[in-house]
Amino acid sequence: MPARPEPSGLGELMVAAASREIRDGELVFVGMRLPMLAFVVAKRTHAPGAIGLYENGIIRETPAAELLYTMADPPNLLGATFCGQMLDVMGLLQQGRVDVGFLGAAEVDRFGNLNTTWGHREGKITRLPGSGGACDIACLSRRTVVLLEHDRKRLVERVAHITSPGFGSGDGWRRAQGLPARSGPSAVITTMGVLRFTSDGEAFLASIHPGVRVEDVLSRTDWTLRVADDLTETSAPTAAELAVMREIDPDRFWTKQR
Amino acid sequence: MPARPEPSGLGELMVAAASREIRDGELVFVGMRLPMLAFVVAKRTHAPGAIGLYENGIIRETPAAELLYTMADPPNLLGATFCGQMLDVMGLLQQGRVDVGFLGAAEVDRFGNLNTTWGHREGKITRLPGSGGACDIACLSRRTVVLLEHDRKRLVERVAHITSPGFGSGDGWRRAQGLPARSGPSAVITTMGVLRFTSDGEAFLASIHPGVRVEDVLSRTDWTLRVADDLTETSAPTAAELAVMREIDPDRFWTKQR
Amino acid sequence: MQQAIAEHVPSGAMVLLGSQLEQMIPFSAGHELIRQGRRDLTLVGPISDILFDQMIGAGCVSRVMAAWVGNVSAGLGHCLRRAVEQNIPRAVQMVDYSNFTLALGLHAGAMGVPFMPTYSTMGSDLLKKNGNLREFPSPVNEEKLIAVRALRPDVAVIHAQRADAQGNTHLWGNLGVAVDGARASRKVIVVAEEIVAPEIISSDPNRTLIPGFLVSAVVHEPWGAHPSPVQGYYGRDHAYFSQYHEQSRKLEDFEAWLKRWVLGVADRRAYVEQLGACRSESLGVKEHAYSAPADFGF
Amino acid sequence: MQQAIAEHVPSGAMVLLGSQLEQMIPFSAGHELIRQGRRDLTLVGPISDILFDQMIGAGCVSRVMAAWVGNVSAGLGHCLRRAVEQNIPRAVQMVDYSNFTLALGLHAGAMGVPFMPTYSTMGSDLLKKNGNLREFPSPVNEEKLIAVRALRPDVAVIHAQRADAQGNTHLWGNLGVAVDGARASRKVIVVAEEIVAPEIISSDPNRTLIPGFLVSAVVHEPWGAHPSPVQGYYGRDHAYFSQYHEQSRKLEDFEAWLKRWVLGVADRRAYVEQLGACRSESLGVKEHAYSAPADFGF
Repeated sequence: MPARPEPSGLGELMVAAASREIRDGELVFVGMRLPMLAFVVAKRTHAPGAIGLYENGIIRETPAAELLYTMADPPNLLGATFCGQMLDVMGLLQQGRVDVGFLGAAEVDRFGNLNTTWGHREGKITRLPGSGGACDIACLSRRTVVLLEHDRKRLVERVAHITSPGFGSGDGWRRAQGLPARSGPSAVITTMGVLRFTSDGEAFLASIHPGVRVEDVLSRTDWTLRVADDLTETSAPTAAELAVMREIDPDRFWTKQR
Repeated sequence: MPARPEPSGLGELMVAAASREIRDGELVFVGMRLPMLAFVVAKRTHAPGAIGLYENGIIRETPAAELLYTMADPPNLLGATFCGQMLDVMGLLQQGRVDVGFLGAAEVDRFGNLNTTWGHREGKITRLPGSGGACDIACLSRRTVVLLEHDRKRLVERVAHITSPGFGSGDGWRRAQGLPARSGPSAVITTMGVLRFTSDGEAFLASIHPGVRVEDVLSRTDWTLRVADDLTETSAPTAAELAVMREIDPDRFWTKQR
Repeated sequence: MQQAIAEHVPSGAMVLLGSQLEQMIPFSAGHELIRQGRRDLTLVGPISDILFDQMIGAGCVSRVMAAWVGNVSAGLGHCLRRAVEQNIPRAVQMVDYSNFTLALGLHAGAMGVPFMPTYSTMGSDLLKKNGNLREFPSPVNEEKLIAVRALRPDVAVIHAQRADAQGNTHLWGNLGVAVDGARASRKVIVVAEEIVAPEIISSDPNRTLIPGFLVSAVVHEPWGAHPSPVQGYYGRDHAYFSQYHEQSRKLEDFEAWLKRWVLGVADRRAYVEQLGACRSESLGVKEHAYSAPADFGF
Repeated sequence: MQQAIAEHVPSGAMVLLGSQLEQMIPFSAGHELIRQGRRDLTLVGPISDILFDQMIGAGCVSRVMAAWVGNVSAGLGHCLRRAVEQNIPRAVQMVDYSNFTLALGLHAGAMGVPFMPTYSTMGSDLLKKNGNLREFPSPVNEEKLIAVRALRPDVAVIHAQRADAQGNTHLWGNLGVAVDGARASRKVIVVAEEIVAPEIISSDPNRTLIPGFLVSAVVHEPWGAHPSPVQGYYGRDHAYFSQYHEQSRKLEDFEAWLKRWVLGVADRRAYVEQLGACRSESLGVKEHAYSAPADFGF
């Protein structure tokens, strides 16, 4: 643990912000990529009692000892509490037991709907990897947290394709679809700030990252983004949070990317 | 293994007859009681390639080394090929993979329907143990073999309660209910003979046990039982079959009961 | 055990017992429910090898949702018959399932959906009489199917070989409906032959069939499943089952049996002492047969 | 492997690959399918960590039924993009699932029913565009549900740690959809790191996830899952995945990659030799971690 940690990067800020969305003792559906690191940070700082569920069939009470490139890397199986089938963990998700699930996305819209299937570049349709477990998590977990780069092409008025439903077209939409009452997007953590959602399902800017100006956030959002009256600044990663990240991911494989 | 086996009893005759309903290489859904012994006899005589499925979640390629009082006795788990959940074996059954299933019954009727739920004695309703897996096996296995005592109270014109469906009221009934095309009763092995079924689903006497007279079978059957033109005598247990039974069940726990 | 039963299983509760069929039946929990005088319980289980019969005879039960209730090696359950046929000691409502449909009801509960589809019970009177089985048209083809309504017991009591203090549970042998049963239930009580270090459990996460966060109480109760077997710990006491069959045939004999083996003993330790050392020795493991190791290293 | 693929996987077949997600991906089987020039395959799997991308790039595939296709640690699948966006080398039809709904389709196949019910995909465009997902009214209450149509692949290729000659297979670690996938499929090819005596398998029947009577062929193929990990045998070759990401970005680079690692090697042994001893050594198990034994004795 370095005495004077070097200044934290944006990736580290996002991982720290993501980790704070996990409350102690919660059941967490841990998604691919950055969230795997965020879960470890939460476990080793403020949420030692959190339990991680992985869509490939793993349940962990202890954080993995090494950096995970994928959720099926050997360090994530060794010392796991439970290893089983995908349906074992998806069943727990569908029962409504999962408190928070993490997702990445290519596009998110005004109502928190996600697209990770069909993109577009210079007017041409582009193929993205697809849902994975994202649609399931977005449908069935109580809270959903999304991480993505902040950019007009990614924060769009309306996604071209709903891979993972947010609040659809707004208030009451999820229930009308038949989705569980206690479910839906909770936060969108971008490279510029953190968006949260009003009771009618529309996203608003709740906090901005240090050194970011609100007008820049608005100009890089494809719709007229509402801003919270009590807009705060995203608090920087603590020394403890950075220490965990840099111990687990010394080469910044995940945190350098942004 | 005795040089001159003592004369075989009725129980041994029924177990031998039951074991011959198993063909080599077949998947067998092994029921409670006598069928557990019949499966071992088949495995160790004419059907070494048969595989046994047990509703509690066991699959065996090798016969259990000791007498089983229940299918979950420790000798049935030790050396099993597979131990898992009830749904694992029931799923294979519902897929139509099981060739033959064995059942006991309190009552069987003219069309092979079974009752193991509600009996009657001196006009009063009596409570029997219930289906267990019998209804599932009767619905879903390709062939079903029933074992019971031969008696007017047990071989009745029409069962009071269909716990496990046979051919219902006859030809076409199973399909009309929605049951699988290739399924239904194949043989009823009683203490007096073996009944089989015509294409229209009615039971007829196919063979009688040694020393039993046809008129006695008819008088102890509650309906006018048809008799096969080519009625045969149930062949007595072979020395090999008896040797297995008496090695596994020296005290005749299962074979003495009748 | 007293505390776990007192805290988590009130009268009127729907309780899953005997999820592994003839293996690892939680007799000690059932006997504690009798001693604590529970009433109006709904008992849920695929088959019951005499435990349900005992609890019915003791008057704890008003409803049974099961596929088979009796004495597997000896035959009928006499207390069940007295209760259903003569309301002695009290009337019991039977909700008759098949093994598969009961398992599917718990599977639906475990998967968080209102029902599971099947072809089983078609044409049977179980379908006609059990309101939790209902015919419906398949939404994807022209067939008809049976919907088995989800079962969500208030408490599942699962007997297992070993668990850690958090309730992470290793179970092996035939599993019956234990896995879905634990997940479908609102609370889970694990009764374990051994309490082990968490490292033992996490050394083989594929053998963890019940994660600790589903478990409300862990009870360390050696011999808690006697007379049923616990693979790797003790065998089935066949003689005890036959004796119970004889000693429950007449009502007064059953009452004597109940006093001797349940009401007259304070807890499982006293029960085991009464059973006697030579009886338990004869049931103990004669030849160990350990599983080949699986390597979780990297 | 040549023989198993030649006998059991014709062009046009529907093939399940990658059932354990990022663990134990049957790369050697996929590469043999490429070498034998299969065409018009339908690939089925929850997520695919570059194997589907390679087979699509090689022109073996006309349809993909999956939840995610790409490179898990590096990002997009370049061959998938070329195929879907520009029909290079040929058009590929995408049938988009979520992980859960794909797993439920295989579960329905394994359970022998035409569909499984779920709440997932409600409100999504997966539901609108995938004909195997259909809304229907619950037969037991007032809710609406989604029916996931049963999937019955022609062949499932499952990579596992060990199996006996009859195909009784021990599998551990995260299981993904392997168990239902094997049962739902008409044929199963097991690719095992080790072939062991039947006594090893039956020493732990709870670890037997595929009974031998479901298995059409057992292939002994050490390192058959590289660059994906096999718990207890070798780790994930992260660098290989990154290299593939770079070397598949341009079409001509991919073709060179394909010649070097698939078409240019006769079989898995040659592939491993090309990989080099120090590479495989660096991926080997450094510290064994054996499961605590379970006693099946009595």
